[in-house]
Amino acid sequence: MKKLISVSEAGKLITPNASVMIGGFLRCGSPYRVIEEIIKNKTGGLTLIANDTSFEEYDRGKLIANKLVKKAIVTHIGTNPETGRQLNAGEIEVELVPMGTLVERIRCGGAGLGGFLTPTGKGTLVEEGKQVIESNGRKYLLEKPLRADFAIIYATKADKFGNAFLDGTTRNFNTVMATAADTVILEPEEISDTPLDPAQITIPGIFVDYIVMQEK
Amino acid sequence: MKKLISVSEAGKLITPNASVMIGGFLRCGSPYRVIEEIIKNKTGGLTLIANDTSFEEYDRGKLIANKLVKKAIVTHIGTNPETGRQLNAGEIEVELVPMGTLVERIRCGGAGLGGFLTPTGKGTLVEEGKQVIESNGRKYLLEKPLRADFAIIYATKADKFGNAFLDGTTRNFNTVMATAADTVILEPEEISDTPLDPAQITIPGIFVDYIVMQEK
Amino acid sequence: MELSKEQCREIIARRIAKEFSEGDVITLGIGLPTEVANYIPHDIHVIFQSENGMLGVGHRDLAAPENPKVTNAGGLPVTTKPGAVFFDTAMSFTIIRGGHVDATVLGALQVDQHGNLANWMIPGAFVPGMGGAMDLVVGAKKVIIAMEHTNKGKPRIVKNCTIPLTAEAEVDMIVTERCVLERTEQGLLLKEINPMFSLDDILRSTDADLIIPQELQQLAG
Amino acid sequence: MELSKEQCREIIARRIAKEFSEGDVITLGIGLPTEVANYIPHDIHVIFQSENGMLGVGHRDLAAPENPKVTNAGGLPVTTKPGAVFFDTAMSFTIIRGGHVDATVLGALQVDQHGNLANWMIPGAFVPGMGGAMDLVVGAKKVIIAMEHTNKGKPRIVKNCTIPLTAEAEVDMIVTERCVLERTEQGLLLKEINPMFSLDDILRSTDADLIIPQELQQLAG
Repeated sequence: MKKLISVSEAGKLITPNASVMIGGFLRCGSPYRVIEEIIKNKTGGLTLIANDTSFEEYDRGKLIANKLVKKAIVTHIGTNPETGRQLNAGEIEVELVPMGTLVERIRCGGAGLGGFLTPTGKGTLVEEGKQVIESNGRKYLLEKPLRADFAIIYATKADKFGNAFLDGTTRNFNTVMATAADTVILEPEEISDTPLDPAQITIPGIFVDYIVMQEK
Repeated sequence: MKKLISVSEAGKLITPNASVMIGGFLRCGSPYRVIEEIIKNKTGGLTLIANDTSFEEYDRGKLIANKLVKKAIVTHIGTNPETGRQLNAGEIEVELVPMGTLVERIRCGGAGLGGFLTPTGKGTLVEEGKQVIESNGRKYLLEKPLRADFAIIYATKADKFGNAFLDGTTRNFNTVMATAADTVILEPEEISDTPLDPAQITIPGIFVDYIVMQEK
Repeated sequence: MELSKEQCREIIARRIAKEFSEGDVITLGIGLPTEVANYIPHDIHVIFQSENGMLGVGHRDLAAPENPKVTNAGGLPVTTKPGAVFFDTAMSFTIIRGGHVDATVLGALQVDQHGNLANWMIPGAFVPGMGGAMDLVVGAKKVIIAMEHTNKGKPRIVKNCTIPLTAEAEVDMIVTERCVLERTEQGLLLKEINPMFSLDDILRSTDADLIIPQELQQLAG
Repeated sequence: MELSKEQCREIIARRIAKEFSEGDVITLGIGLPTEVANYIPHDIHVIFQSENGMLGVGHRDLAAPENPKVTNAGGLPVTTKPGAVFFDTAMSFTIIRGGHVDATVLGALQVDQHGNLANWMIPGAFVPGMGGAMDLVVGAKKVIIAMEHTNKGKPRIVKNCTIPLTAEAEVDMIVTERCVLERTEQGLLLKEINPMFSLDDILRSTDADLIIPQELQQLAG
């Protein structure tokens, strides 16, 4: 059985200056309850790893609006004008990564691999500072694995073993992030008293360290 | 809608000297009906890519017993004594690959990546002829992607879009192989008239070229 | 000849919608490319892929809850078509980069005669990020650019891109309100021309070298 | 002192079964390592991983059909424990190589004092293949070797492996019917000794340099 904790306990786990992966694609499949606690605790200096910085008034986008993020490693910041403003003002560092490369770097970090060769970004600014390796007559960029101190993961439904089912397009980055952080916090919408069907699990519970209890 | 074909038509698709990925882990999740046709047609000179050469009297193991395999790229041949006998007699070539590396090479081939860095095999015979690349202070082998002309894939249940559900431990190599061959033939136990639930699909139908009809 | 922005977009979207065959897997970029979906002939069944993690994207779902579980890459709620599949973003880019997408339609800032594409950043301006565009352009079997022919009169189809690239030599086709260009081994071929424009109009508003065939086809729409 | 093969195996399996903590994820190799599962204390809940693609492996399933859908890595039908999960082999090795397995128990042909392991081939003999062993040894947080102390009197614990390696410097612990050895920065530490054997018995049947502590603990069983 995994450790069931309150959202307030979950928020306290996150330490200042930590790197934090947060699942979600814009608002879809985005955890938000632990984020509210981080904001309440004013836990700052964070490195945010996510698909995007969402919107100013939602989920991880609020971390930006509350100036708790020192650096964002993302594919897109266009939907959150505050990220752009802080970037212009030199208040935040932003590393833009192609989406397929970002998700693969995280998978790589979770899968114990040392890197991968991708054709994406070849001949573009993304190539800068990277090793170019030829394989079977085609040139590829060597991209490195990405891991984090924490991952905050959304689930539609979880059981007490931490096994999680994610419906619709909520899976997005949640699945790979669950494998690539030292401490993984699952934020399910619903917790089932009975185990989920073994053939219908999106994220195996062994990746999960803590399950955030449902709101009363 | 995918092309529904008879098992006899499916067998005829496989050409002599082709490379063929066949799903399954020993007997579990192993397609066998198309294989019977390949044997009937005596389609030989094949390169078999699979987890193992199964057993002499079952599924892909029979391809070996019928001397239709020129080369096997597998992780294990111990359960099929005929593979060992042909190897000793110089009648077959066997490339042994660590399991995690084999499945990742196939995924890599299906995912348009040029290779990956793995710590597996470092300092062993598996290292021979491979580039060693240092990344974040650790040494890794550069492993290359693997693709095939054909993949023969097991499914527990499929719909007419080619979407497939694989129950229990039948998923094994079937999922990645479906992404990494020029022509993918799905051999489901059951074909559903209604579409499968979008959240419970193991292999998306877009990877599938042909669905083998059920036996009468 | 003056066309409104809406007219331009419709001409472009209608034309691109004719490029697809039964069963094609297609990923559309946001903005103008999204509109292509509205003009696909009813007898052709294509499968729309959404990079966040879905195949079989249907229409905008107007009955969706406030925080929907099924969205497109723009975050908007969508319906699912029969045969739809959900997966994670890693699988989504296995599909995209692995060559399992038959065609992608994307906008552009500049395209050059070598097939180079620039559509993600203008130096000095705010850069929202490349999202999945770099992977899409590299991975899709056919890359179709949907854009207005010029940027307020300034050519966008050029000899060599002058702003940072999204990908090298990956563009296969360019569709504007004025013409259809196809990239061939010899260079950019002028395939079709909108009869509202003269050949001279096209040449004056294009910086790239074009191959002009003997007989020009009329832009299909 | 003569122990039967069965007695040796039981001593080894019983001892290794004491190494685990509540919630540990464990992958057992085939053969002797599999027997460890029979001796896990009833108050400790561990999760067995099977490299073909399963977490929560239960017992041998004697009621399974001829061609079962739930098998272990040896192809034998097994039951599932509550909380079990099925996945593909790619995910299985994400788990294994990614360091998500707390411990693996494997057999060996030779282990040396540097933690090098040889368990997949003897030159000149038939080589069945490494299966998942190379990934397991590199990926698992703790690598425990379960083997009889000697091969018909010939030492298996040596200064330097003389047959091809499975992995370099990955072994953490060796459990035989005679003793328990732990790999430390200083070398192989003799942690526990089976009182049926003398220290001299151990030293004579071991080729590696051993660190002998002042007080030897008795092999737990």
